[in-house]
Amino acid sequence: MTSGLLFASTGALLFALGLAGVILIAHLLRRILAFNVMGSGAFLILVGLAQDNDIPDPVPQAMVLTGIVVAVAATALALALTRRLHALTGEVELPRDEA
Amino acid sequence: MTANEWLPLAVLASSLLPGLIIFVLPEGWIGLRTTLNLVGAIAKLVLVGVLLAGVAAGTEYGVRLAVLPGLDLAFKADALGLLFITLSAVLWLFTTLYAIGYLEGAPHRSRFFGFFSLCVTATMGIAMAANLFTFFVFYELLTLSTFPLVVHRGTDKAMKGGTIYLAYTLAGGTALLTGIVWLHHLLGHTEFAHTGIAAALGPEQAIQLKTIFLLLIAGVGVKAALVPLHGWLPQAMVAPAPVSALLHAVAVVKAGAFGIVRIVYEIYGVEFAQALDLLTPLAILAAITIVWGSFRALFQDDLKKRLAYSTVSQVSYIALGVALFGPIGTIGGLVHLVHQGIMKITLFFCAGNYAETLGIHKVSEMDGAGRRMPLTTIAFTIAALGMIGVPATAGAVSKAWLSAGAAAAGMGWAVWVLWTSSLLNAAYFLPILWRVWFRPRLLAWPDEHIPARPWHETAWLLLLPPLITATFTLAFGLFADSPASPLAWAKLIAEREYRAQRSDAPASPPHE
Amino acid sequence: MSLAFDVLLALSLIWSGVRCLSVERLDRAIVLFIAFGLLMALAWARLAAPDIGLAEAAIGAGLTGALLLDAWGALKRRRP
Amino acid sequence: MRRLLVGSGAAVFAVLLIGALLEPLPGGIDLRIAVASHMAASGVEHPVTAVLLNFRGYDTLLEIAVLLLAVIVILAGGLDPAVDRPRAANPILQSLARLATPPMIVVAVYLLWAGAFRPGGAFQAGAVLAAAAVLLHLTGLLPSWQRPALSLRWGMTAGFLIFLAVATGLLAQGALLRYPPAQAGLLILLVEAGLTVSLGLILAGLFLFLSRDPGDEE
Amino acid sequence: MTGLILLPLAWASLAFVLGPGRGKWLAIGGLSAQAWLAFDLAAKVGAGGTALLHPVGGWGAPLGIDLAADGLSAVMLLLVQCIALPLAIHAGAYFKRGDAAGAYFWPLAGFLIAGLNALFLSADLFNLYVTLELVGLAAVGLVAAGGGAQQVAAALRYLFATLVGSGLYLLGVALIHGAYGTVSIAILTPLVTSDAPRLVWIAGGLMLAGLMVKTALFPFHTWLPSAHGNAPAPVSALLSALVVKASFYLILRLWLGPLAPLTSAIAWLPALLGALAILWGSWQAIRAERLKRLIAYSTVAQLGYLFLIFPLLPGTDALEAGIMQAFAHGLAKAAMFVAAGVIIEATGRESVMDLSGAAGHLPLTLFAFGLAGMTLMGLPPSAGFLAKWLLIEAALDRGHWGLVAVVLAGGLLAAVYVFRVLRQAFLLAPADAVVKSVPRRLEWVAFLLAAASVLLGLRGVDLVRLLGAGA
Repeated sequence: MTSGLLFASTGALLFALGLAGVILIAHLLRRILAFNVMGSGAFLILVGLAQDNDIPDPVPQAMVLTGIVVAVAATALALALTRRLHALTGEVELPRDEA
Repeated sequence: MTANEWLPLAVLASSLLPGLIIFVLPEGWIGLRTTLNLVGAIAKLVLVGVLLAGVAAGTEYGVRLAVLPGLDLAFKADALGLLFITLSAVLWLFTTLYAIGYLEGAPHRSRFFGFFSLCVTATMGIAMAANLFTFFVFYELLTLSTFPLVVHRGTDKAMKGGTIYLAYTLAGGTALLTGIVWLHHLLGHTEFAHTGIAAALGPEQAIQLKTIFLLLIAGVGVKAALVPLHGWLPQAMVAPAPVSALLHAVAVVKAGAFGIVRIVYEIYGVEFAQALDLLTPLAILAAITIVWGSFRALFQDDLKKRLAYSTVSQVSYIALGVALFGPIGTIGGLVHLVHQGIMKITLFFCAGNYAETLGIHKVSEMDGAGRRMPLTTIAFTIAALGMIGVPATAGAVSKAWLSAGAAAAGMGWAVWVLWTSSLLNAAYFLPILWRVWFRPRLLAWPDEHIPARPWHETAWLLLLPPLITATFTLAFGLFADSPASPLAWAKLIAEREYRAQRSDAPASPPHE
Repeated sequence: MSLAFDVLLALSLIWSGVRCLSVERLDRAIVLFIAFGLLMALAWARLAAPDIGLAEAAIGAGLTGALLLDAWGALKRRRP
Repeated sequence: MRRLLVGSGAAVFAVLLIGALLEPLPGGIDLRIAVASHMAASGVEHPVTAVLLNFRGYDTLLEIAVLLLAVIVILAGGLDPAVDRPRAANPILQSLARLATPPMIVVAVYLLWAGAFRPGGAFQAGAVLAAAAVLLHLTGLLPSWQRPALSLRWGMTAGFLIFLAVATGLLAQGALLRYPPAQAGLLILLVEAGLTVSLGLILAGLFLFLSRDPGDEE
Repeated sequence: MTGLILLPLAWASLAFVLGPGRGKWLAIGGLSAQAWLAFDLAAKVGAGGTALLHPVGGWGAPLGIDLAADGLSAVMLLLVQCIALPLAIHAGAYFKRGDAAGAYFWPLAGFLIAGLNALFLSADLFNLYVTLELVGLAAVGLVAAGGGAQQVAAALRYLFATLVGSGLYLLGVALIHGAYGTVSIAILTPLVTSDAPRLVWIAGGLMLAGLMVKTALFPFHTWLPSAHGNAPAPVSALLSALVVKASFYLILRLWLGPLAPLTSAIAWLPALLGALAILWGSWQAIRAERLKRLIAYSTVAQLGYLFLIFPLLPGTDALEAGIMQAFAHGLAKAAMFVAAGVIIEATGRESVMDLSGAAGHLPLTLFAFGLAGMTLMGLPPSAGFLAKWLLIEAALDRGHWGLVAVVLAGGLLAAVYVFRVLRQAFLLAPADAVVKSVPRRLEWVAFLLAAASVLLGLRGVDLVRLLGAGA
């Protein structure tokens, strides 16, 4: 197994872990962590899978760089909303939706 | 675009444009609103006159607009359509006059007259539709534009009536749509044609065609108030009187009956429908409706409800006429389309007058009304006698042709149905006439509005329309043989519908 | 040898990922997440992607970590 | 129950995915050759930078838009009238931070310049600038940002606008972002310089707009 | 073609520079120009009959990113500009100066529209991911802007849904890239075959699933009612009319393009979910207490129709039915949310039960609501009716009577919730009702959008012709 495939498989596990976390975890801050783990998994697969014989491919690398920046933007946004919700209600979890 | 193309569109526009403008008019601009209404109604009459002359001379009017590839919004003004158009256009004028008087000082009149005009536009579209698709478009528009009129009063009771109306008509529309798309799927088009178009399909599609017929008739049968789809009509009597006139005479039930005519003659074709064994069940359904409606009318104390059940019964005369295989029955059915409209609108106008002037809503409150409101009551009497089929009225002409048609088609039982119905008609109308003319008034009127000038029994705008339509009722009976009568036009239609399929058009009227 | 290191790295990634989502205390979770980010940076380096490594360390672990810690502080302080 | 379901679902998914990953794949398109053969025309020497700012520069343009958008969303989220908590003013830390700032700026400039031929570039440089700002804030030297002044709004947007202007201007070359090989290097440097400043401000903004403690009652 | 992307990016960022609450005229000017560009593009695509291609950077796929405009893209772009421009005019009157909710409306809306236009033009799977994020985050921002706890909670709910959706999509793109080494749709389409490796099947499933989450297809719809039901009226309108259509469009692109060889096995799944969406969404709309939530649930139901077409693809009328529905629903739902905004603004009440008398005070708005309702119910002559007609014909073509039944039942259910509102509005007002006056412009925008949704029904043939171009 090449290290590319090894990390891609790791990415698959991390993605599944993160996805389950986003679905199951109620605490918003932790949910944001889970989302980031999930994203990292996808990035690892993107680069790892393209890296079958140790010569780097710049195209997926550039894509991942783009992806990381987008993920940070999303994370910051999520944190801002979480803090806002907490400031308004004192809650760190989403309230139940109205019927 | 030639004149022959834009004339049908102009007929639509003559009520659509005033309607749209009226919608945005401020409530207080009564003068402009009234002007728009009347100008539209008169312009429409003029246009219809031009069309009548043209169609009698054999000109073809038509226009089409592609909506989807292979699907056209198409209009034509043919003899059959014009019968309905003329009826609606004439009655619209009177109903508008009546409504102006009836709603004087009432709130939300811009909204009312806006939808009123849309309603008539939809009716014109139904009459001029050149294919089932177009028919359906305007058929549904009619549903939508009448709903606000039915619930116009905004009371809980009005809402209940409106909701029931919607439930029936939308469900009916769904059935109709299913049938139309199915037919379109099988045939590739749904154009009306004198010989019908369904015969193009082979016998292996007979089951499908029968199912489609059922769906289509169920769809239009709701508006035509065929039993058991008639439940909305008595409930809708909560609407103001001009709206009842619209529902019962000008637009809604007529649209349903007219749809039955188009479907039987111009989609299936009478011959093919007969070959598929579709006519006899339709005739039986119509017969059941005729008897059941009359029977239920007997027990209604509410005047408008009694009239509503009477409509249920009378409209099915048209369906019966259509289902009687042969031109004589056709003529009877078609002419009744007009006659029933004229008579029933008179009755509703009068009922409105009783309610507005004296506060009378129930048959049991009508004692002595004839002496208080003689002109209204004379109009009411003429129309009621017409409904019963007393000679010299329009109703008698219809019934004579229908009976002859039934005999000619070998459906002797239908003659008995007509007789039974006439007896029942008499049984629910004559007691009213007796009460209004011969019973003395013992109590005060429930809610009397003294008119401004005491020598008028009520406002002249309310009085004039029923008097005119009552006159028509007599005229159409007395001068049925005149070339300008509805009967003459019905003969023209029957001649054209049958010319393609059968050789002999009827030359002489049946003996009464 | 290098494969063994990669396997170790992969296992640490998974471990830190699991732990940071499951650990009881939120502050520990965030610290574990930062560690996870740094391990990711290492992985990027192993995948011959130093650009991503740099970005991951600076943005993924650094900035995100700072944001998370700051948010955690805010949420904790206002806890009644 | 839900935990078990989702957990086992995720596990099954992971197993399936890994299984599929380990299957041999048909050889696909190899872009490494294409990248290598077009490096000369890209205006930079580092392949990742070439992809980021030239070959797939359009992705980057939209990505900057996403980042700018994130700041706007944070501002739009409705900031409470902030009570800026005075940070513990540790004089030693403060002087350290003061000392560290100039070298960090130098590092940022280096990274920006280096990006043309080795790992580095606008993102990393911007991140270092942002880190400097965060450091200054944490030591109490830089207050958190309240409401962005016009200059700050310009600063955060300038990089994106320069990029957008360059991309639009290059339409004259026949396509969006079509750098003429001769000027590509210079234009990319211009774009990257603008981006470094704006990214620094945006990334710092993500922290400094948020890092306030609205309604802290104490 | 590029102008449709560059213009909104430019006015959005400039509006941000101008500062809170500013940028209205910039936006309206930009959107007017965009509308012209969209019509121009539609004319070009329609006239040429082929797709237009723009290789960004001049490289061309697979090294560079391609923009492509065929009939489908052109139709979607028309939809966006035709709805965004009136909504901008509406928003200009809706948000008062100093209104926290409107402070950053213009830049957020600008980025949203830029993202949508970019999405409809992109022919590159990864670039599409970036546009999806741009659209998703801008939409979340619009929901959250200046809002109270309920709005923020709705935004967060929406944020996580959209992030999960794009995460799944991104993983799919990563796998596709791993398998084929490219993310260009045009190049992938001939490469993917029905004997593709398992990885590609998983990738396809992930992308479709992610996009379904973003389109709020039942049972992934749970985020939608709160997001669309709590945002300010112009935002709800943008979201319901356009944003959910973007991910649907992408599903369609993938389904008809690279994933076509893989989808025949699962074609019934989206249709089944769509049918459930219609039933469940309508039922919830019938029960909803608040007017805006009713409309939001109606969106859930109406989106269901879009997914009924998948078992009918590729075939006559199916794609046309879907796009007609998307277009009709877009216009009608925008009109409906705007109308609801007017009603709520005027009466100060949000509940359906409190609408009594609204028809008397706001006749034009109620008329607009009714017209929009016509489209949702699929009554003629609206564009919604044409969509229904096409869908039923396509279903009959394949003999799928079940789909016909669902479509017809959906229309009747829609009638129940639409008339639930109209009925209430026609009731006489309680004596103590206070009605504020609202700018007429707000009412007219609702009316124009609703009228467009109906009148489009008379020109459906043009839409269908354009759709056929370059397909």
